[in-house]
Amino acid sequence: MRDALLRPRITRRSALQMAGAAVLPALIKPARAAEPSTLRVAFAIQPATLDPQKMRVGGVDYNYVYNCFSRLTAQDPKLQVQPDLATSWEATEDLKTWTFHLRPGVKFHNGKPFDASDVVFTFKRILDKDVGSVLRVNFSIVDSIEAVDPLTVRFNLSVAYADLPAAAAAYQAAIVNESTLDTLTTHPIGTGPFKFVEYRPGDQLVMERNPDYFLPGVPRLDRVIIRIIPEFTTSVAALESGAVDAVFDLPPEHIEKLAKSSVAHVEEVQAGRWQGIIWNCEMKPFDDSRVRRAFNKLIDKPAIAEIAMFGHATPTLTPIPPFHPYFRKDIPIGGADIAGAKKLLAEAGIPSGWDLEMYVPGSNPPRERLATAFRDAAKQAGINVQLRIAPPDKFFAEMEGKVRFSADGFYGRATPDLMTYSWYHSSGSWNNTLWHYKNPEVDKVLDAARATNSATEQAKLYGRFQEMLLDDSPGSIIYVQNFACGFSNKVRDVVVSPLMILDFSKAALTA
Amino acid sequence: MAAYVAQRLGAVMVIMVAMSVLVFLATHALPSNAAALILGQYSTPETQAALEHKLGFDLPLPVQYWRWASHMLQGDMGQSFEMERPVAPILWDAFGRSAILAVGSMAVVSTLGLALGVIAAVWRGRWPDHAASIFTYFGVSLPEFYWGLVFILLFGSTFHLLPSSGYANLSDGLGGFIAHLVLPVATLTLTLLAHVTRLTRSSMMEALDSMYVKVARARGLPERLVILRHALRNALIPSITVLAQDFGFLIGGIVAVETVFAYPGLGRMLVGSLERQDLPMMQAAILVLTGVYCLANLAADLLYGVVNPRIRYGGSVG
Amino acid sequence: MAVRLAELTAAQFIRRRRRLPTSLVVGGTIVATLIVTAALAQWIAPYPYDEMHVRDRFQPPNLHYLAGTDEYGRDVFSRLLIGSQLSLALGATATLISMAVGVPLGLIAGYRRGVTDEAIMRVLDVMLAFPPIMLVLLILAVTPPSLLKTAIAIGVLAVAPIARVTRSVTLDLMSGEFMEAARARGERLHYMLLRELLPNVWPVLMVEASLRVVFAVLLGAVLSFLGFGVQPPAADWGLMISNGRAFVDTAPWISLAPGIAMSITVIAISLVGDGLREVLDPKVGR
Amino acid sequence: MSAMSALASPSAEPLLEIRNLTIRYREDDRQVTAARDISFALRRGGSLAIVGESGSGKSSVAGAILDFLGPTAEVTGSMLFEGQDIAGLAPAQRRQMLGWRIGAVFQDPFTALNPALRVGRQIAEPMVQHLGLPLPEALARAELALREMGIDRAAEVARAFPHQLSGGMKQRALIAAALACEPPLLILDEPTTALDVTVEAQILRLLSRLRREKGVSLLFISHNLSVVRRLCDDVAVMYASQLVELGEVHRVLERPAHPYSKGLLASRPPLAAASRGSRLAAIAGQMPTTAEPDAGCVFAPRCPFHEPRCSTGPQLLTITPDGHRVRCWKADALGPWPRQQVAAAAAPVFHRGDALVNVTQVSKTFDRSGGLTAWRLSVAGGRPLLYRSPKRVPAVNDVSFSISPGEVLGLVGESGCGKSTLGRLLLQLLRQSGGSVEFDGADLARLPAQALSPFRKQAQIVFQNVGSSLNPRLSVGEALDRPLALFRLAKPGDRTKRVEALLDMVRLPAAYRKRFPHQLSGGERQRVAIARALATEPRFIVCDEPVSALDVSVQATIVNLLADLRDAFGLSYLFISHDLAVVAQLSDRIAVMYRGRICEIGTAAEVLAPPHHPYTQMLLASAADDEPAPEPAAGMIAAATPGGCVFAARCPYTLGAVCDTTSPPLRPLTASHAIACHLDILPNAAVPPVFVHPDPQRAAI
Repeated sequence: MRDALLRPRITRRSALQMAGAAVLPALIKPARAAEPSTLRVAFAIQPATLDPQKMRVGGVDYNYVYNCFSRLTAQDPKLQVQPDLATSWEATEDLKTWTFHLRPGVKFHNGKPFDASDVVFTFKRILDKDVGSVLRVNFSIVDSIEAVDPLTVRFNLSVAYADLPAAAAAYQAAIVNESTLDTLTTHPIGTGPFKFVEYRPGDQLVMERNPDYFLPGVPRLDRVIIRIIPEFTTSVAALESGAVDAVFDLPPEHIEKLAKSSVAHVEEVQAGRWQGIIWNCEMKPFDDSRVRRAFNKLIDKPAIAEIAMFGHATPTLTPIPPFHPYFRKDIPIGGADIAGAKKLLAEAGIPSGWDLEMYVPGSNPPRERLATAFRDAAKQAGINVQLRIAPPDKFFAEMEGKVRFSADGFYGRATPDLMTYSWYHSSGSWNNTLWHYKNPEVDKVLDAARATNSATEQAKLYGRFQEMLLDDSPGSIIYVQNFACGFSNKVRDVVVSPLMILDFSKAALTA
Repeated sequence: MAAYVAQRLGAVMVIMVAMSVLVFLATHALPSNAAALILGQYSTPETQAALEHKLGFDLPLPVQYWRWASHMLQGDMGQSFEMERPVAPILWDAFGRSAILAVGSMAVVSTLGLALGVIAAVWRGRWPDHAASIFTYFGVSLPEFYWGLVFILLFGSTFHLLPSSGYANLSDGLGGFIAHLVLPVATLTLTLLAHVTRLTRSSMMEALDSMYVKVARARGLPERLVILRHALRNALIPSITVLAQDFGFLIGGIVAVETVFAYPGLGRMLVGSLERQDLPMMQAAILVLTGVYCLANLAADLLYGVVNPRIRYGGSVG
Repeated sequence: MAVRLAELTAAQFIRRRRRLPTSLVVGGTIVATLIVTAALAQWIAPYPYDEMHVRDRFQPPNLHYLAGTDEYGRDVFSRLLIGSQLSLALGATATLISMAVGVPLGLIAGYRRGVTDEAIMRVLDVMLAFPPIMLVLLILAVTPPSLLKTAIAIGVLAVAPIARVTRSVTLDLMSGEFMEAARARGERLHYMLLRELLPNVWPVLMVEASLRVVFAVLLGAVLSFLGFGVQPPAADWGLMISNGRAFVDTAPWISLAPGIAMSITVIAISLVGDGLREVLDPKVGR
Repeated sequence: MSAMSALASPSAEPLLEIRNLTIRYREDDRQVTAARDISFALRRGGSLAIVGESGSGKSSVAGAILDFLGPTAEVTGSMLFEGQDIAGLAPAQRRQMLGWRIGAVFQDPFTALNPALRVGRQIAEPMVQHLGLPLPEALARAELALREMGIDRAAEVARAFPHQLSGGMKQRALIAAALACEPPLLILDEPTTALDVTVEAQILRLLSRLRREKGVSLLFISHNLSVVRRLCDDVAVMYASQLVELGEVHRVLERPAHPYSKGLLASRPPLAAASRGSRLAAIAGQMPTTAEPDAGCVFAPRCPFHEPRCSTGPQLLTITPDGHRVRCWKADALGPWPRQQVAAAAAPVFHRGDALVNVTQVSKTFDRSGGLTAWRLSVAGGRPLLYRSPKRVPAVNDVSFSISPGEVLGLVGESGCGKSTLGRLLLQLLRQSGGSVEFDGADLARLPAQALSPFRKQAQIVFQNVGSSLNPRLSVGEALDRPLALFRLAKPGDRTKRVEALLDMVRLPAAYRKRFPHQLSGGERQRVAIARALATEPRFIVCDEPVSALDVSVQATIVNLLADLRDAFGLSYLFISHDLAVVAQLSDRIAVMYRGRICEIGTAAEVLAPPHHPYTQMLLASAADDEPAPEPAAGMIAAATPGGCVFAARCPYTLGAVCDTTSPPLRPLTASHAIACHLDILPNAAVPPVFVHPDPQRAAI
């Protein structure tokens, strides 16, 4: 079942990858002596900050952290939790005490050895209000954290929590060293496969091979350069002309052209990143469930997915993506029911010709198309939607959670709990930012799901959850977007993860 | 001449002060809450207030201005809210790259524009004139970013002749350095050329129709000398002012062109900081760009004074 | 002063009576056509500008969709027509705003001279000291975008140049003896400005206005490109280009059509400006 | 003998011979003929003037010789220069002759020098080009050439840029450049028209000397017959693209044969006080721009001697027995040009006591660097950081006079002397810096601007510049209607009638109401401007150079019109002009102004007759200069010492210290005549003695 994570038609990775780890180091080494291999990858936006704990937006920031830092745990492309700096972990029966055993002999890029104190420091930093890490909420269940010995760390939780190892794989939980805090934003020091070399804002971020990386045989590349190219027309042209070797996160409108290219190709995976429409359930008229139901009826998810993403997306019910084993395939996603929506609106006393402002964070054509497509549907139901497109940062700082109606989208989270709890539990932080949805039944289901270690139990609970939200959902999760990247045909063995990470540690370039 | 220089310098100083006040007020009128922006989604009113105090946002505006302006004068542009890095090194880095682009474009625009203008004026009403005017008409008929896209498609994507994005360090080789500049410079040139060409054409025509050119012809000078020594020398004087004006348009063009060509310069930095409401970055970028424009105008004024003997040699003889 | 009227040679005599310049005729015809089509866009357009035909997405130009369809299956030609309203309205509104402020300022500065003149001109100097795009970006970054605000921002930008042109023409006219004759009659300020000066400033302002419209249309497009312009699904040409640029390889007509439309418009307005200039100053044209 | 020189003579080969020169301008489908079948010859060392009014085609002839007419001109006929037909040469060869074989000097010295090149360089240019001299040597020679032009500080002038020189100095430099390669022919196209009368006289003397010393031949283009007399042997008169008369200069000026020549000479006012009844002879109508000579004599429509026969066929240029050429079949039978005379009104007597306008010690100082720009940031230490640059220019300085009702006061002076400023002070278009202006007993300075309305109605102004005196956007009717509406002088229904009456007063047809200024000729515009001034029914009109921009024949009709109106309505004028003869024609009294001060004032007869103020004498001498006299050293933009006599720096009679330090007061000689001068014995001759070289210390160039 979990194999469905990767859509088979897309990937063109071969058996070479499997054999690679054993054979390739020997093959590559002489070549590298002759000419350092540099992989240049284009990102559309520049890293906002180099401080892992302070990162707020995914994309380039996460990728930089992924390649320069390590976390306690990591998630593989199948979303399975794997060892990183922690080699193993276990929890007490009540799931309230977790112990992580650390990898010995790991060194930071500046030569300092890594030990449990770094983990303690990092998590204390995450929990520090003044740092303002977005991860603080996820870890607010942590009562205390202690270094049992240099290679053992213990987390004491206030509640039972089964997903702590997955939560520790968050990029904001990248382990930093206290002594390098001063230069964290200018010259960060991590333990990852690549060392930070330099960052010229607006231009590029250069990383080089970490020869002391704790996994053998990696990385194979000498350098990775993250080039900032805001225009995809430009970056695609650069890929075709060989000026860059990869383009991160191609928008759907650029996939088709590159798919036909003779020098480059597209690798596309289904990802958990979702986009949808948000209404604030505490604001009129969305406090009326009839209006919420009417809006749900207006939305033709497959049609919008087609318009917004040209088919490079899958309609979904909740943030749990359709390729997830807990996704309820038996619940029909359905199309638009304009007549039904009209009837409900009339019942709720919404007049025809109602003007509604819809705020949309810009710089994201799919999201703008989503909003435009919705506007078209709403028009048929007699609602005049005016789009208000704002610069994303302005939107997130000033509008998100403050306006009654908006389009929005979030990166996929690693576990069903992380996907849902914050958004739908009445104490959830995103819930209280976005739509203020209060449903004691839902709270009960979510609390139960996070306190059990049994997969069947969780599947049942999350299935129930998806059913409950079908009609009365506070905002509509319309689809999950595929994650597609362009690669030069020279590039081998970049791991494209549905978590929107390009793992360059095993990557190589052929002549 | 000394009085002229002093007067121009004084004017520039006054304008810079006025501008810095305007920039300061305008950016402080931004409704966004800087502290909330820095602290992110999980900030509390207390942490915001504490940060506002730390940043001095709770002080009266004149005091804030004074702090900000005096820091600016010392070259301290503050910390980027977003990157938490000092603005100055990032800014000057980007500035240097933009300056290369700007100087390159101005050099091409001025030589090509003057040459085209002179050619059009000398052969007025004939095919070189028409060709020049059609060329320049097309150049200005579309905004920079459009030409940029066309160029990328033609030279970068279709023919793979030139790099369509980015910037190469001079230390990495002259070829790459120049190759990366060709398309952005060509784009900027195309859109700026018309102004210079047309003005040079009309001032050149005015010069060619002038009495002193008639008199120079009456001295039996060959037409080449009449054009180069007599007409051009005078026609160039107004072109200097136009080039300075164009520098302002160039700054606008650079913002768009840097975005299209992924050129890591000041213009892109400015747009980014505006989008992210990164106050210190924004203020510094605007102030520097405006200051550069002022200085360009000052330079043009001074150059104008140097080439124009009326200003250089003020009074009458005797 | 004993300077006589320059002897009017026969060649100049001929020149004075030349027919309308070709540029003015051609440009004027195109501009007039554009204005008429823009005004009648709602009736000419084959489809509503925001009507989606999802099944007909990315259709190249054909008989049903004269300029093809875009990524939503909307008719590019219809959007072009509606877009001409926005682009021309932006150009016209911005220019009107700058004229409404700049012309009176220039007239008063030129007429009053002295301290009034100085005060006005120094303020304008400060405005001119900003690189053109900076002012607009600043205004638009401060507040959410709208067409009117874009127009105001671009209009504000042109106040200083318009006021300067008006002033310099006014100063020229002030040396005209008909102005002194009017003062010798004791005419009031409003008569001097509106009846004696304005009709004479007007032709030069028309030339300047044509420049400003062009500038506004282009700057509007740049702002749309940078994301500070009008809001979708409005069909402003700049926004159409900006949105279409992602499909420039696969569906070039989406960005090409508004590009060509804008190019034609800008060239036509420039031609009108040049033609007017030629009429005013025969030297330039030849 | 000299008359023969103007013709193609088989014996002595002329330097320049023009045969059947015809010039046409074509553009699109239209065509205008600028010169038609022109033939004349200029002997070596001779000098020929081509005289005519604006648009007569005289400049086109010069342009054709210089190959300056451009692609729209079509030139036929032959131009033999030194025996070679230059019309057939390639453009480059013709260009090569310029500056080397043919020098040229043009009308406006203010624009003829390249502002970006040093003067010496521009003089040296032709020597480098044609004589192959290295630049330094050419520059050295340029300096010598400037010295030859009578410039003292030649080295300094050679290094100067044009804007640093006065008009006369520029023209000297241009002549030096034209003569640098010592060409045998010098073409002068109105070389003195843009200059002040005293400077004009100096330039003419210079040219006369150069001609004598260097033997250069002159082709002199001018509209001014009296200027021609001083320099030329022969004169050719052009009218409507035709040569109408050609002959020896004294013969043409003293006994003109063609009616047009007669009219042109007659319309020039004499330099003498005129009686109230006298009027100038005038040529009615205006020159046609597209006359076809095949239909008959081109002058016939304006000719008082016109008969039906004149219009039947083309007029031929016939030779009179004394070698004169005239294009008029009845030239032998013509009498003098008819002179208009008005019933001589008794010379009015004016009483100082009941003055209409009374000006007392009025002064006006312009702050040339007005406004905020006057504030300078000081870079030098010791001064306050901000200071105001002191650039105060006195334009009118302590002037007093009065004008009685019905009286005309003429005001004469050169450009920049403050006469126009004075006129505007009288009308309160400028406010005086000191002194008082009274009108009809009321002190205007004390009235606020709003209260001036009754005064504005009674005092009006007519301007010089016919190009800008009327608002180009208003029709004649609108322009004349406005004062009527403003002062409510006629009921709205009657205003059209009143406008037509005003047009009739200035002898324009009522239909002109609908015309716009660009549809009028210069003379017609000036009539409309006069009508506009008359519309308010004023008692006093300032006429600020009302005829200076007009051709001689038109000038006469306007002067006559002003005289008629004065007599008809009992108007008072302040008649401002640089032209003493025109002023004398119209004025009861004359005031002479120099540098903001009145140096002489008296009745017209008193001012024109000795004794004179030295400056008046200089003006008279320049205007009446018949014979080439030795020119004075160039002293053109002398700065007056503050506090001293304003004329001291140029005065040939300066007494030294007293003139430099003390400003002379106006000293009454008679009840009506006063002169501001320290001299006890004032110059007593109309023609000056040999001009004494002024004190070299002060002789500014």
